Amino acid sequence: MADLRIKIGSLKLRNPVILASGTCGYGAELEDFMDLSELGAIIVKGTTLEPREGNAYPRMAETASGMLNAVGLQNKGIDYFEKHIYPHLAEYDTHVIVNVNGNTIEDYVELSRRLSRLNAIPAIELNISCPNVKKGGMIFGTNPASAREVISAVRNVYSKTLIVKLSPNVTDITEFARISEEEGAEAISLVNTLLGMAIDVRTMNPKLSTVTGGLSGPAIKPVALRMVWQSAKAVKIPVIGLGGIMNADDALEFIMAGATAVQVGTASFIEPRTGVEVVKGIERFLVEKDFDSISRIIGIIN
Amino acid sequence: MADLRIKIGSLKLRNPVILASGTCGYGAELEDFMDLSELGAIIVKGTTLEPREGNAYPRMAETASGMLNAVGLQNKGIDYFEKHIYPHLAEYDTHVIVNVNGNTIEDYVELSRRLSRLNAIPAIELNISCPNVKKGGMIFGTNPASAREVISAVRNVYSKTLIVKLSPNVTDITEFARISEEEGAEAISLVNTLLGMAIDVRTMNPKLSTVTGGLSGPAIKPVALRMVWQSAKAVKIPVIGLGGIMNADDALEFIMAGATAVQVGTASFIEPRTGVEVVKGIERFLVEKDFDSISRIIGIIN
Amino acid sequence: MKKRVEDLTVTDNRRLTDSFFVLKVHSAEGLPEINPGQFVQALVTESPATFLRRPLSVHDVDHSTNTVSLLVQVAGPGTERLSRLIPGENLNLIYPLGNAFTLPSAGEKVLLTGGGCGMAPLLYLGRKIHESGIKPHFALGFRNRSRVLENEEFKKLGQVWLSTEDGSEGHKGFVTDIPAFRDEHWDKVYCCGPEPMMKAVAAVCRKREIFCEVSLENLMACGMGICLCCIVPTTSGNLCSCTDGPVFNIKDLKWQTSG
Amino acid sequence: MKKRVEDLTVTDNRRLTDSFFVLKVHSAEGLPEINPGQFVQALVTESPATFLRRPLSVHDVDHSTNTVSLLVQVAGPGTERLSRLIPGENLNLIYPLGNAFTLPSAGEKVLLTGGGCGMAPLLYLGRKIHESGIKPHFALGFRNRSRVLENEEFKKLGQVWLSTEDGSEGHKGFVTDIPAFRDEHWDKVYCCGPEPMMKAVAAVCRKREIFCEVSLENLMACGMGICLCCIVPTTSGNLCSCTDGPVFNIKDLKWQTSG
Ligand SMILES: Cc1cc2nc3c(=O)[nH]c(=O)nc-3n(C[C@H](O)[C@H](O)[C@H](O)COP(=O)(O)OP(=O)(O)OC[C@H]3O[C@@H](n4cnc5c(N)ncnc54)[C@H](O)[C@@H]3O)c2cc1C
Ligand SMILES: Cc1cc2nc3c(=O)[nH]c(=O)nc-3n(C[C@H](O)[C@H](O)[C@H](O)COP(=O)(O)OP(=O)(O)OC[C@H]3O[C@@H](n4cnc5c(N)ncnc54)[C@H](O)[C@@H]3O)c2cc1C
Ligand SMILES: Cc1cc2nc3c(=O)[nH]c(=O)nc-3n(C[C@H](O)[C@H](O)[C@H](O)COP(=O)(O)O)c2cc1C
Ligand SMILES: Cc1cc2nc3c(=O)[nH]c(=O)nc-3n(C[C@H](O)[C@H](O)[C@H](O)COP(=O)(O)O)c2cc1C
Ligand code: FES
Ligand code: FES
Repeated sequence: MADLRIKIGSLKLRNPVILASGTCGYGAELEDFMDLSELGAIIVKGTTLEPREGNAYPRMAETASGMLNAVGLQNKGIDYFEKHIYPHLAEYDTHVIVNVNGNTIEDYVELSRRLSRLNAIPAIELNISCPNVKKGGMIFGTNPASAREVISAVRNVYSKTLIVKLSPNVTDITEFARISEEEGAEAISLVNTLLGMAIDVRTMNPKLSTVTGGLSGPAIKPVALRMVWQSAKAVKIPVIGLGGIMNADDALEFIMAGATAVQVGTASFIEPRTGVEVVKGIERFLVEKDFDSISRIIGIIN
Repeated sequence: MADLRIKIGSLKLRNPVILASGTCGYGAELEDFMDLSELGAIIVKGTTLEPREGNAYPRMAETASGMLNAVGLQNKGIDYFEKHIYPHLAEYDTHVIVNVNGNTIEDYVELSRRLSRLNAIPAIELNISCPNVKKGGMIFGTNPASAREVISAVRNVYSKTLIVKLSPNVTDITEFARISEEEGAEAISLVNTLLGMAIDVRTMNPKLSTVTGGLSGPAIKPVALRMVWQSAKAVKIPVIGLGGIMNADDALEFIMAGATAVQVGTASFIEPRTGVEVVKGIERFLVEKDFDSISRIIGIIN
Repeated sequence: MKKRVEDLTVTDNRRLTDSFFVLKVHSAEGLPEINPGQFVQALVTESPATFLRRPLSVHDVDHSTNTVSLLVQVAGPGTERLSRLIPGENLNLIYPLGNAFTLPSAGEKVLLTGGGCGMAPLLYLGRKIHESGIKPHFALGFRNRSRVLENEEFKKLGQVWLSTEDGSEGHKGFVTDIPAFRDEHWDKVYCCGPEPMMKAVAAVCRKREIFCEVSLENLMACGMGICLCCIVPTTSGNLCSCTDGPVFNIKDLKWQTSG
Repeated sequence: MKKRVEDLTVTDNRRLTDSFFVLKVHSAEGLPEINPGQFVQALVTESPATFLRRPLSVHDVDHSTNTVSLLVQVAGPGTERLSRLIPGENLNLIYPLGNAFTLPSAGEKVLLTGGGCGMAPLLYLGRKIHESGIKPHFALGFRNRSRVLENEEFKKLGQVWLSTEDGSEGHKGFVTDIPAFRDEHWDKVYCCGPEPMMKAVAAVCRKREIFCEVSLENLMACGMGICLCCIVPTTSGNLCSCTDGPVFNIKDLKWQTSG
């Protein structure tokens, strides 16, 4: 037995494995396959103040060891969430974190304020890195001044655990890591998707209705891992690593590079039990290598 | 028959397919497999003023649909190049372009000046995007002011065709595309490798001696394609697209996204004839679709 | 109907034509209840070009042998790899996925129409309808005679009309040109096939005010309702074709009527 | 010796132990000249985890049947996939690659030493030496008796001494513990095996001033001298182990002597 418990700010997780936003619905969709209580936490779908229909079909394209998506934050808005979804989430025996999105700083603030009142939501993940929306999203996450402004504004109204999700589509990820820390975020999660594109050569059309979309999956793992490594050295707050994690070894790479926790995203589409398999694999590794606690290997690569 | 000829500034290529720097040696290494005269051009190894030993072993790691390298511009320097390699290159029936690297602006300028005297070298590719060196390289390619300075300085001493090779490790690729155009580059080529990393979980060590290295191969194609599409819309000079091209369809994606020419890199490691196969496949596509010239499909995606 | 991830064993792989094959897979665990119209997400191992699973309709189910049949068309690397599976090999499936066709009520007269790999779900649907005591009718469309698929299987269940685009077998034209389709009374029409065919069938049914369900083949990343990539615009907004579908009543779809 | 890319046909795939197998592939084009110490770059299709080719030494060559043998150890997904190739399937190779061992001159006494999959090139080297009229001697090291490989093949060519780490066959210890290696006179020693073994052999040879060549197994991306990933530090700077090697004289290598 090895101790898998970790802390993200004041939030205690029973293990470092979290399901990533936009890839696990509201959790319920995966309950046929696994017991969500075996996970550290789940981060539910990107949520906005108002309901959104998202982008037009087609919204996805398969690529080499990855996929592009252009979902564009389709969700029913906070009112519906509070009334119809939250009551169910409140019964889970795992931490439920909400991924927060907006067009404007006011949107982010208002949504965070609303979510802070929900007792069973101990943390939010501020998504300033969605590449699939015209307004907001990645625009905040690729401009240092805007990033600072939105994080600071949300921090003012949200006193529970604040995680900021960073975009990899930047020259210097550590700049955004530091800004998050300075503005009082308790953790950063990275990476969101890389902005990519694909063309159907036969029809001579882009494969996505939006032309560009977000690249996820093992293809991006080397880039994500590098950014996690850089960020973990740049800030003292915990880093949550993700991008292409398909199994426990992948997750261990992120942890060794400095991630306190990891998220499983696209992998759940292919193997819905990936999250719990990763938990088991990490534990097995620690036992085999005689580490009594996950903390022994966090950031072991310098 | 379709017309495959294209122009990069004043340089006329018989077709748009070029072998990428650092992945085709000096051309001779591939002569057993193909006739170099069937290609538009070859860009020989990254060259520096002084000889360089490059980075320590291990220098490469396989990743999902790609590889990381940390070669670090190993080459024998311009003196050796001029005396021992150039005479052989001068006999090729294809355009030979040299990839130019330096630690300082003075290095780039001096090297370009030396190369401008070599008659059989009609163009240089200014590499401001090598992620594998401590000084120079990507530092120029990720800082707009430095990029402008080095391009302008080289332009002053180099009057033949000047191509600038851009780094994908930036927030806004179009900024660097525009700077290149403004400073008089006749073309830009993109992308160089994405900065990535991999860890050997069993030994708990980075897989590369340098920890981070450059990611290439199909994994990066969606990102490269997006950047080519963005850049082609941002500037009027030709864009040379590369990143993960394994076959003619991949090359056609880049051309449809706005690339006037393409480069084949990592693919040559796996199938050394990829370059000529791409030429044939592009021609086949044009004939099938009844396009009389490659120019009909350049940038057809808007 | 709990969804599961399971390694099934290939028991048969039979070529029908150049590009079509029927794959039979056996569940050692025992099959769960599966309804006509549902689909599976098949994992294609040993294919470097296949990252995501591939959605395939349930073509037939034999509960007595715990066997599921899939009717597959080779469309690219994933289906190509599946076409080379041999008995004894594993096929990992997530299933059963999606909603199902609305079965007819006693005494109703029903037409099952489709073409190409879209015919896949119609056999199992026809079988279930047949078991319920109604004789289904089939209107199946093909490019030409050499493309005609599984005709005999359908004939065991009910009347079959064929159409081919070149008239080399059955009626010349599309399924919508089959006289019985246009002229006879139908309580329910079920359709699965290429989008133009489904739209043409829907147009006829709309005009004649016939209950009509179609099974869509939108691009899917997950098949389980967690990616929101497979959406289809409906009168109640964007719905997931993998969980709210793949079967939709045409009255809910925002299709421009055509044909 | 022009290099080529060619689809060869698998004619045999024989398991030696749990993890070792010998693969025979036939060239319809007819084999080119191949020298002992050279290697091939094998394309692993149908493996999603294998992007680059896999370098494998030429284990044996039969020009009369145009067949190349490879002795392979299952180390990961690439070699695992190769272990399942069946006769009739294709294996795409780039070959022949790399330099070669320096053959001995008439009358010289030579020792070929190695272990594990490093033994691969020694059979063909031994055969060539044997053909030149010299009887090679072999010193082969293994973990234990059950790991002993291809002993009989080597015995056909010359004297074979074995060592096992647990003493379950031959001498207990490493190849460097085999008395004949330490005591007898050798004009040339050739070695291929795990790095610690090669370094130990090199140390003995350096001390006794014996000509010694080792075959390195550096990570390779291309195998053709175009990526510069496989370098080894030598007295004349970083050299490519795929073109300047894989065979190096130990006097040129910058190895810290050990063992
Ligand atoms: C609910 C559903 C049920 C289906 N049932 C069957 C069936 O019973 N028999 C059958 O032969 N086919 C069926 N399909 C289509 C089948 O999924 C695709 O043909 C298959 O995924 C193609 O994979 P590939 O790797 O062979 O080709 P690819 O190279 O991936 O694609 C070839 C073509 O198929 C399309 N395609 C690719 N992936 C998908 C996907 N995930 N969903 C839909 N289309 C895709 C592509 O746009 C392309 O035009 C169904 C699709 C859906 C959504
Ligand atoms: C010149 C040369 C000759 C070789 N000859 C033989 C031989 O005759 N028989 C044999 O069994 N093996 C030989 N090898 C080693 C063989 O190439 C690796 O075992 C193989 O590439 C592993 O691939 P994999 O996908 O099975 O495992 P992977 O998961 O890729 O790797 C498993 C282990 O092998 C190492 N490895 C991976 N790729 C390479 C590579 N390209 N080069 C070297 N090591 C690698 C990794 O570091 C890892 O430790 C040779 C290597 C070289 C360079
Ligand atoms: C279909 C899809 C939808 C996503 N939606 C969201 C979202 O709403 N909010 C968010 O922060 N990230 C979203 N992401 C990004 C993932 O959470 C994750 O950051 C990214 O996919 C990289 O991880 P992976 O490679 O493990 O998937 C989405 C990703 C995918 C593939
Ligand atoms: C081993 C290796 C060495 C490289 N060396 C250079 C170099 O010297 N100069 C340069 O501009 N790019 C170099 N590159 C980058 C390639 O030219 C190319 O930009 C990159 O690999 C992306 O293309 P690809 O995916 O087709 O390989 C190198 C790439 C690899 C894999
Ligand atoms: S395919 Fe993922 S939600 Fe339907
Ligand atoms: S493996 Fe590429 S140069 Fe040796």
